[in-house]
Amino acid sequence: MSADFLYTLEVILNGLMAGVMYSLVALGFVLIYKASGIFNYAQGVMALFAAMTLVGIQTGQVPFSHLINAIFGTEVHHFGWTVPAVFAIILTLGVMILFAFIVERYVLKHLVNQEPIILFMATIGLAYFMEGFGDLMWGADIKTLDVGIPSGASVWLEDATIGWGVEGGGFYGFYIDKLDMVAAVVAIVLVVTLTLFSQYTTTGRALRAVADDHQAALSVGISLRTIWVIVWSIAGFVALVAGVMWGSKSGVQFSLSLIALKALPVLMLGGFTSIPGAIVGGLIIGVGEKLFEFWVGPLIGGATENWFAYMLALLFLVFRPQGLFGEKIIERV
Amino acid sequence: MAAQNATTEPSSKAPIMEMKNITLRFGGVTAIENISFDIREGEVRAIIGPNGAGKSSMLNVINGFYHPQEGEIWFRGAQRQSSRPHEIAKQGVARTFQNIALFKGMSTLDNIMSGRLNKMNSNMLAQAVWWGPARNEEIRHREAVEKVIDFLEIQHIRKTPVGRLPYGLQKRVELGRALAAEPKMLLLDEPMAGMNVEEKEDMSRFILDVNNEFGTTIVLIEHDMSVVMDISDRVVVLDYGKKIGDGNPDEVRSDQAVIDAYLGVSHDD
Amino acid sequence: MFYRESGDFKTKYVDDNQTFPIKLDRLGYYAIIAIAFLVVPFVINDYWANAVMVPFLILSIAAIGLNILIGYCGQVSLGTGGFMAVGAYACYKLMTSFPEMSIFFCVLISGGITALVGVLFGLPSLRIKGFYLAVATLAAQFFLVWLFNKVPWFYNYSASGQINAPERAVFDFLVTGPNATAASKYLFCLVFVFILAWIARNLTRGRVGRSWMAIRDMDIAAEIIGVNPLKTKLSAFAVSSFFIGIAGALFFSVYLGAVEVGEAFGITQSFLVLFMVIIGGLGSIFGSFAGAAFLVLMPVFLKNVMVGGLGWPTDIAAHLEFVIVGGLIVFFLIVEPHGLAQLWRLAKEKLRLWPFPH
Amino acid sequence: MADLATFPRLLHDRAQRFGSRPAMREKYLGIWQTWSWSEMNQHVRSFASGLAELGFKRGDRLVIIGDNRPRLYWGMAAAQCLGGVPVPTYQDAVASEVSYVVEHAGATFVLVENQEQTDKLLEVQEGFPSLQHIIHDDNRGLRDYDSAGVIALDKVIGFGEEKNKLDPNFLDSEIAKGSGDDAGIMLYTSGTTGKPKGVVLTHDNLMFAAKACVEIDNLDEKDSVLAYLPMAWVGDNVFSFAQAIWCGYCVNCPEGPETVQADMREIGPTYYFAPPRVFEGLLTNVTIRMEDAASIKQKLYKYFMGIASEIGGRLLDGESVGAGDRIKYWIGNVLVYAPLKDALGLGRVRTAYTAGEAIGPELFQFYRSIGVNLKQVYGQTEATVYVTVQPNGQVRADTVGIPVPGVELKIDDTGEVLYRGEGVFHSYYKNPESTASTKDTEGWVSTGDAGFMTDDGHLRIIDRVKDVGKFNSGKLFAPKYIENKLKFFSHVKEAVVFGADRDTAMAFIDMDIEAVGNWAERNNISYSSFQELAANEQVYRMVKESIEQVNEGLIEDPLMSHSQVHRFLILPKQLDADDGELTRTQKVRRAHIAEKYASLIDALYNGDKNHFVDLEVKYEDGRIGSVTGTLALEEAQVYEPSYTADKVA
Repeated sequence: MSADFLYTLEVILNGLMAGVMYSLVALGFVLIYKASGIFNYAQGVMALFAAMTLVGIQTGQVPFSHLINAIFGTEVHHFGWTVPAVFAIILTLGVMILFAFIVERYVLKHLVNQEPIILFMATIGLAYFMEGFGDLMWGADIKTLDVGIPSGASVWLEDATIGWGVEGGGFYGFYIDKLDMVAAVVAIVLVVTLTLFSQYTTTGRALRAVADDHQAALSVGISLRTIWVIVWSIAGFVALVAGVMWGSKSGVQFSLSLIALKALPVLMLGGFTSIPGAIVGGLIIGVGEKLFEFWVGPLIGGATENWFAYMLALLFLVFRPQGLFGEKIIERV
Repeated sequence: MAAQNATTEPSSKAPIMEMKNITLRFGGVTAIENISFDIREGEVRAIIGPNGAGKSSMLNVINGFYHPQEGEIWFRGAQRQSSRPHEIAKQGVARTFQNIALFKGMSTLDNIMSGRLNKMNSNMLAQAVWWGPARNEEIRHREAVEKVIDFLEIQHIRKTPVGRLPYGLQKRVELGRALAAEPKMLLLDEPMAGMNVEEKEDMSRFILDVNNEFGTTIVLIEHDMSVVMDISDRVVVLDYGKKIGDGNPDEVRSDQAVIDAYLGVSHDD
Repeated sequence: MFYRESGDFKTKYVDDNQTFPIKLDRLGYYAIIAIAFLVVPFVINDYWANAVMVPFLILSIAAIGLNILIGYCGQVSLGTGGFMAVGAYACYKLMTSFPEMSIFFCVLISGGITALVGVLFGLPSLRIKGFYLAVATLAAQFFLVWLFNKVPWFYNYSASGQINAPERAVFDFLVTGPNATAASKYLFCLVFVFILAWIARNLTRGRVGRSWMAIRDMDIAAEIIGVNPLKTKLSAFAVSSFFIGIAGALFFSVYLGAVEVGEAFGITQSFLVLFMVIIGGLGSIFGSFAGAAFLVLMPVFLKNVMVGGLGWPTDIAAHLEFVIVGGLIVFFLIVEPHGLAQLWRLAKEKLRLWPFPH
Repeated sequence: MADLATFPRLLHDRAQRFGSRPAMREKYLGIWQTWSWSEMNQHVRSFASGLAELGFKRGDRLVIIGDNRPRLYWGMAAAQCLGGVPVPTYQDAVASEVSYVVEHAGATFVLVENQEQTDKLLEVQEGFPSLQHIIHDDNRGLRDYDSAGVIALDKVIGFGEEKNKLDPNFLDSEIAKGSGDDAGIMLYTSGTTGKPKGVVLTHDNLMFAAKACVEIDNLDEKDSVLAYLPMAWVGDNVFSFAQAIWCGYCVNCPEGPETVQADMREIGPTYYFAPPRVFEGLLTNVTIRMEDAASIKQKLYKYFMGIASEIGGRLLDGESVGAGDRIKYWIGNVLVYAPLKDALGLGRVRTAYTAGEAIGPELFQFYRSIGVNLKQVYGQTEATVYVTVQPNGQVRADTVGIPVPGVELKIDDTGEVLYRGEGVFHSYYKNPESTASTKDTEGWVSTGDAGFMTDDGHLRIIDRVKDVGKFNSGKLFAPKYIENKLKFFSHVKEAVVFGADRDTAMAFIDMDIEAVGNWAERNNISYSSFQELAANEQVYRMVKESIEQVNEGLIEDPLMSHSQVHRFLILPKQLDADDGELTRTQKVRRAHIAEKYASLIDALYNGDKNHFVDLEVKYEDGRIGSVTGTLALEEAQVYEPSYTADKVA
């Protein structure tokens, strides 16, 4: 096989891996949108916040230490202990669930029946709030997150594929980060779990009922507020997973919240309500932007990942406004 | 049928619209199947039929919102090419909607003013400067709209946001918006749905007044049979997307197919 | 309470149609205009101009522009930063390519160029609606910022990749560059604000405005009553972008002087203007001003209190600012989704009804 | 046309003098359409010639039916131009009532407002074919009417324009034929008893009334009024027509009956007149709305209204008030009185009159205290409104002022008030007997009211002569006096007090459904009908308290202390003109009520605790229903006059 082809293949593989990450974030969006019609812009910040909290708990950071120091003139920063990863993750999950409760209690409850755009704006406000809050709580410095997920190039894969290239063609086997592979597996497990959950549990069915028709769901005795707490908790969990993956990969920092933005074109492609759409959309975007950067990027100055996904989604939508998995829209009067 | 109708005034006039063999499908579903009928200038033409008979789809075909796969539509002597709804509005077709489709963020006055949008044409620059052509145009149309407001007796809610109005008044404002366009043909989709007897009487009076005062041709869908029989000149009856009756109210009332469709010959066989 | 409306009746539609039909409002408006033009220029200093008035005026223009698109025409855009960048770079290119051209026209033409770009990115709005459109406008945001970053022609191949505003004067008063005085910068922006706000009001009160609002409130019904969706949506994109482009041009040339595109016109800027519109009130020109004032003044106030007053580190103040802005947005949306403009309307209504409660 | 003895001539003169100043406005199509004096004159002239073209001759009567519309007023002037007599008639009169007027007046021409009135007149025409021309102002819905004689006003005016072009001197010569003692207008008095009588007023009569205002209140062309009371009422003729032409002030016609309040606020008239019930309605409205206000606002309102009642009236009368009080009043004015007046549309009023009925003193003082210069005028149709009037600075709640210049007063042995002077009517049309019995050979007109002159020359009216009765004890019984006190309470719409030839006074209360309904809503009291609410125990308690308050007030006045209300009931239905219980001008028809509800009155006097009733009710559309049920009859506490104790001591 020629090196060019293999390089391309490698780019595609890396794109698929990145796409899985996008899908992870997009999944959180879809869950909340389906159950409550809210386009949750804060999903990315939730991932950042989850990752920050995880690091903070793991390393025994004192919450709000900067603020406390500024007000009382103290010098606190760490408790001096560390928490094992598993416990830290569970604790963080607890924090995210608490967060879901707070959001329902103080925000969503008051915004029932508002127009979607208002709800969307509220989640942007929420995102700002969480971002500032997270920074206040744990500090804005870049943190490393290590929960024991292997990282670095997969030697096994390199070894296995090195022979594919033409001898002397400069191909040393596929370079794929182990972390990405773990992420892919985690994402697949997550999707399967969520699908099973929504198909085979009462709560899951309730979620779907709410998604179809709020009134109907209410009339069979499902409390909308409970549903919202559950859905935001799940979204918090998905955010945590995404946060762990992204955080392990590139450190816990502000830019992590921007992955939410990357998830948006994924949603446009896949549709706001479709779980498979989120997965497939994520993969298409991941592969597409890597390939574009690989082929076209060098010609036009690079860094095309910043916008390619959006343009792709935009063009796609112009020709198929209902998205990949949406049904054709029949307008009624 | 024609002989019977010959004495009544509207039928002596030429058709303003002819629907010829219209068929409309959504995917695999046929909403309207091979329907033909005409609408004469100046008449009140009712379209009736059970739920799902294709009445609203028919109105949507008439005003260009749906494009039938087969058939011809002739309007004012010319065959209509595939047109967008806003172009058809300009040709003199206005309508109201089954579920009120007012502009919720605007006042009664602005809603009715918007009915005249397709008669206004001052350009962007003139609009930006306002003084001069744009303002004059606005005032000219305001006068026309005020006459509609006066006609419908809704002076007291002129500046009220329509969202705050009770249902009956919203229906009236919607009629006002359609009237403001000074249509040749007015389509009314269940103008009296959800109204009490008194409101229905008012609405019937307005419809007849419009027909009488401005000579507007009226096509209406309505479920209240007593209203339909009272105010319409001719009635076309649809069922399951097919035409099962056509004629003046008395003929339709005594038509066996129509009676079957209405009096519970079961459809679920 | 202060309104006396008896005897203030209208005998002509022109009077009934005016922007401030109530006499007291009219007088208030004249008073504000008089103070803004005749008093403020003589008392303004550099701090007030740079920290408060100039950004307030410029962002008001941007907010009005975005409000036209979202509040009047119902098309959500998250690309404001990108369009401001178009205005800024257009202005830079015009200023450097045609040094003789009056800065006034540079800014104006920049608005025109942005309008064209806006129309281009508005085209998808014919097929895409709601959130999908909102997300689609992010394409403009990211693409445009990337473009100005990566194509050296736009920044005249400068080494830093930054653009710097050369000195330009209006009637011998410098309005751009480091030596411009507070008063001249303020007045230059004020003139634009005054004219553009007036145009915005004119456009929203007549045919065009009603078409926009019809599309916003119910696009299908609008089309059926004869509104051409293509023309209407694109005109909203054009006008909105024109305003935002001018704001971008002023933001660069008068306010910042030097610009690095990702920093000045990034997604944060888009959101900032969006917040102004939301907090101020959708579909209200007054609201655009109120929102701009609120979001310009609040950080200044917080900074003065926390950094100046309490002596906290600036980064904590910045984080707290995020918390407060975010919290306020949520608070506003819960308490009054129609923003400061609606609060103002309600207060006015109360005053007019005084002493009656309703 | 040298002398200005008739209104057409006066109008012509005003058209020259005031030219482009506004003569009339009408809220139509959303704005106040305005006609100047010269435009109005032109329209009147065209209209008049058009009428002549249709065959309208000197002495013909033009019946006018409709809401206050400029063109209907022009119709009055147009008829006068030709020496004809306009006969404005109540717009809500049913066909049979209109039919009586048309037949009695022998009218061949009718000017109506719209389709509704046209239909009514077509019905009349069937029974009275000599009615030949029905001219309608509004064309709506009338396009297809092919009945003979139905014609649009536009057409008539068109004929007139044509005629004036061909024969420019015709109209001037017609106008020149008129003289001051020609009949200028004919008004049918609603008549609390019997068939309506057509009161013929001459141009001279109207001129007298027109001039009266200028002398008393210095009205001029800069003033404005709202024409909202029925055109058939003499007051409206004087205020919206005669005085307007004389002074040249602007007459404003509201958009419709339901927008009067809003239109009043917009126009902000400077000269205002209303019967007491309108003032009462306004106050009720104020009270209801203030009850929903936040408690701070309510306290503020109460505090400043207290100050107003102490100081406001005195300020208005030009009495000396201390600086501290002036400041308090000034603050109150900024915070409460001025906004309140503005909201009611009374903000610019220089002079307001109440007439037609006695006004409750509390009600009267309320308006004066917030700075509305409300004054009483006493008069009647037969006097062309003016008998006595209160000059500025001599305004009291319990008297109706001094005789208008040109009017003499006397009180006869029975206590009845008589007057004579320039305003005295010509005659009752086709009814010499009634004319003779009302107006004696010397020109004295009996008013039917009992009253006396106070020491300072003011007239004080007690009641209708026939209503003023005596208790069995021989003491004076003046029901209206008590009723007016009761009506001051917002939840009492009307009260009917009985006591003539009895030992004590008893009352029927007609509950104000708007006020009580609002109260019920705020107190979570549910009710399904008027009747159910009227029977509510809490409502009874509320009314009882009010009556007791009135009783307590009555003991202050030695002449009245024996008139305290002992027992009362709340009527299960509203008093209604359609049921004959009120006149068309909403006055209580006492005799009729006494007859209709005789069993209830007996029950009150018998001391029954409750009583079964079955009442017939006529609905607006003519259907007849009934109200049945058992009514509770309640006691009210009666107080011992304190002065008796003093005297004894």
